[in-house]
Amino acid sequence: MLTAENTQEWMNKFYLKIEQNKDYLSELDTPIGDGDHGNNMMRGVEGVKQGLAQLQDPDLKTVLKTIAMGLISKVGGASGPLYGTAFLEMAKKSSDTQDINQLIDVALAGIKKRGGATEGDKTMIDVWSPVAQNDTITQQVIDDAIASTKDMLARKGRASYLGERSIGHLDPGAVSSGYLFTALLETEGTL
Amino acid sequence: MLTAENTQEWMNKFYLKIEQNKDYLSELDTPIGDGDHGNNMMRGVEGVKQGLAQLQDPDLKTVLKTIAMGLISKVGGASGPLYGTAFLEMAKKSSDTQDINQLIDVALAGIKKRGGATEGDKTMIDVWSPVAQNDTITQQVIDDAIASTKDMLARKGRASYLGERSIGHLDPGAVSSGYLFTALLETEGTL
Amino acid sequence: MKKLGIILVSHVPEVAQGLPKLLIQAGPDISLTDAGGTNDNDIGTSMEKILAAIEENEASELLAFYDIGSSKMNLELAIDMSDKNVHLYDTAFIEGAYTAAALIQADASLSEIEEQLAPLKIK
Amino acid sequence: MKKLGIILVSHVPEVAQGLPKLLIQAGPDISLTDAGGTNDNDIGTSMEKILAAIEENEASELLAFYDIGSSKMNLELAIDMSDKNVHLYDTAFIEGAYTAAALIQADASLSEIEEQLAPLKIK
Ligand SMILES: Nc1ncnc2c1ncn2[C@@H]1O[C@H](COP(=O)(O)OP(=O)(O)O)[C@@H](O)[C@H]1O
Ligand SMILES: Nc1ncnc2c1ncn2[C@@H]1O[C@H](COP(=O)(O)OP(=O)(O)O)[C@@H](O)[C@H]1O
Ligand SMILES: [Mg+2]
Ligand SMILES: [Mg+2]
Ligand SMILES: [Mg+2]
Ligand SMILES: [Mg+2]
Repeated sequence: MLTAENTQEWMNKFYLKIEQNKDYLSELDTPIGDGDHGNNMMRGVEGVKQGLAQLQDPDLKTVLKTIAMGLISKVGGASGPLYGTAFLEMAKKSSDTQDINQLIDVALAGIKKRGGATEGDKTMIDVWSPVAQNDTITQQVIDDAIASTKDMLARKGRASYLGERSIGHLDPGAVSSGYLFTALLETEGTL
Repeated sequence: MLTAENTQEWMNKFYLKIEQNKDYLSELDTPIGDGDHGNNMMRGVEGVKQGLAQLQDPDLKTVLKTIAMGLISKVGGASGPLYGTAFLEMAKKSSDTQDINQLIDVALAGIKKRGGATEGDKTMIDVWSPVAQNDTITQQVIDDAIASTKDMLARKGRASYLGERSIGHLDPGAVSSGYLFTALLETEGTL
Repeated sequence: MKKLGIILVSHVPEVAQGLPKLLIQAGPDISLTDAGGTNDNDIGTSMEKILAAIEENEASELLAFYDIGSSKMNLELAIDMSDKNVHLYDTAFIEGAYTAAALIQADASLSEIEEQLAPLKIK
Repeated sequence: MKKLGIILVSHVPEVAQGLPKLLIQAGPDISLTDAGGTNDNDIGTSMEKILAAIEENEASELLAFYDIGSSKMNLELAIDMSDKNVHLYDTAFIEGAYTAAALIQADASLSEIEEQLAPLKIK
């Protein structure tokens, strides 16, 4: 169950993973994109950190909205409005429920609507969707989902310009989404 | 019959007509284009004048080529490469013949090739083509040709972006081509 | 000033700022606003810049054009946050925007414009 | 440096100069040259500038992209005057050039690239 407190802890852990893997994310974005995903996400989690630091005893909805706005205004690439929409949808839904599975469901729906992509298009959706479908999120589910993007042909995002040549590479947004969910797994009380 | 001398005189007369009608040509280019045809042509004939002034006792081919290069490098709009190609083709053909009708024929073919337009597309071709078809060029032929562009729907050039809305306006390049042929009519010995 | 305005969104600040110079020739009476690059003026797009371009535009009904895919998502977010009526087109960026400018200037209706934009849809 | 280069022709100097900043992200190893505006840097195109962009390009086989119709004619004149092998595409300008950059960087063949460019043809 998400609370204002554990969600902030979740974001701290996500921040550290992005910081540690920034270069790897940009490397993944090089052959099938523009090589900036690591820098984009780093700016994004920096924005989230700054936004959250300014809140005084916030409720969950405010925390989720602040995360969304930090990502939307700092990332600068496609992943900004996508992750941002995911957290905006969670914020809206958080009035009804704090259940993580239900919140991930609405987040996934938001990502799909925002980017017009679906499962199998070689995007972050290919991690969000298996995570949403499994009642219990495990590292195995996350890792398998990330790995599944390797053989996919990209139909959305910059990698889609490469057509067949996009096959054989992991999707960078799938990998960063994997860090988000691993950070969630590592945050006590969220699941 | 074109000669080095009367071709230069022709260009002097063309210069004066463009100078006098610069604003009118730009006005014609305003509702169905970008409003620069008069300025473009003025820069073009200025370039031609400067180029010709530098020649010492040139032959016809050199005169025609110099006209072409002046137009190509100074006009800056679609009419530059089109008029330029017309005079380049005349220059090439002038080794075989100095007959104005034959030279206009190759010029017209060059304009068609360069711009991919044909009769009825509401371009300068709709003046060049009737002039080429008539054995004797008269002011009546020229004026009727210009007027015929009014009711045409543009299929090439900037006016084509307007679709149906291009109907009801004279084509600016047709009007400037009219000046070119009127100047020719007024140049003794060319016909 | 025409009833319909245009907003231009590019990943590159120079492209967004330069394009109005072409469009203004065909549409001198159109309100044209642009958003280019990230908040730091790097290559990318910024929802805030796009929202500002929507709000600054003097027209209340806008036609929006963008360069590559990711600009679209920030555009949609900005559209969601604005009260203005913004129509988003998946056409060739420059060519679509030029066509719209020429037609708005000639007082074409939105449906006439959309008809001419249809063959330019490539995204 | 890749075997295939790209040349970009726009009516607007800022657009021609800005676009390589987007393409270089997808194709850092591609020789990109551009020609924007008239000889006086007004809105329009210049055959001389285009010819210079062709000659300056480090690749011997080039893919050329342009914004609106009249640039094409100056491009063709310049191509006629150069010894280089230049392929001219009637695609959406920015989107076509971006696609080509991504594919050249990935070592796609010219025919593969042309296959991906085909649906972007709008002129
Ligand atoms: N339309 C889309 N739907 C879902 N995810 C997308 C879409 N477009 C891109 N992405 C995700 O965004 C990632 C790229 O993000 P990033 O590099 O930050 O943005 P950009 O491509 O603008 O440089 C991709 O790896 C992919 O996972
Ligand atoms: N493809 C073409 N074929 C023949 N003539 C053309 C073509 N495109 C444009 N024109 C002619 O050029 C004229 C416009 O010239 P100008 O205003 O100098 O160029 P631009 O349209 O680039 O501003 C048109 O009125 C038309 O006669
Ligand atoms: Mg990227
Ligand atoms: Mg990017
Ligand atoms: Mg013009
Ligand atoms: Mg012009």
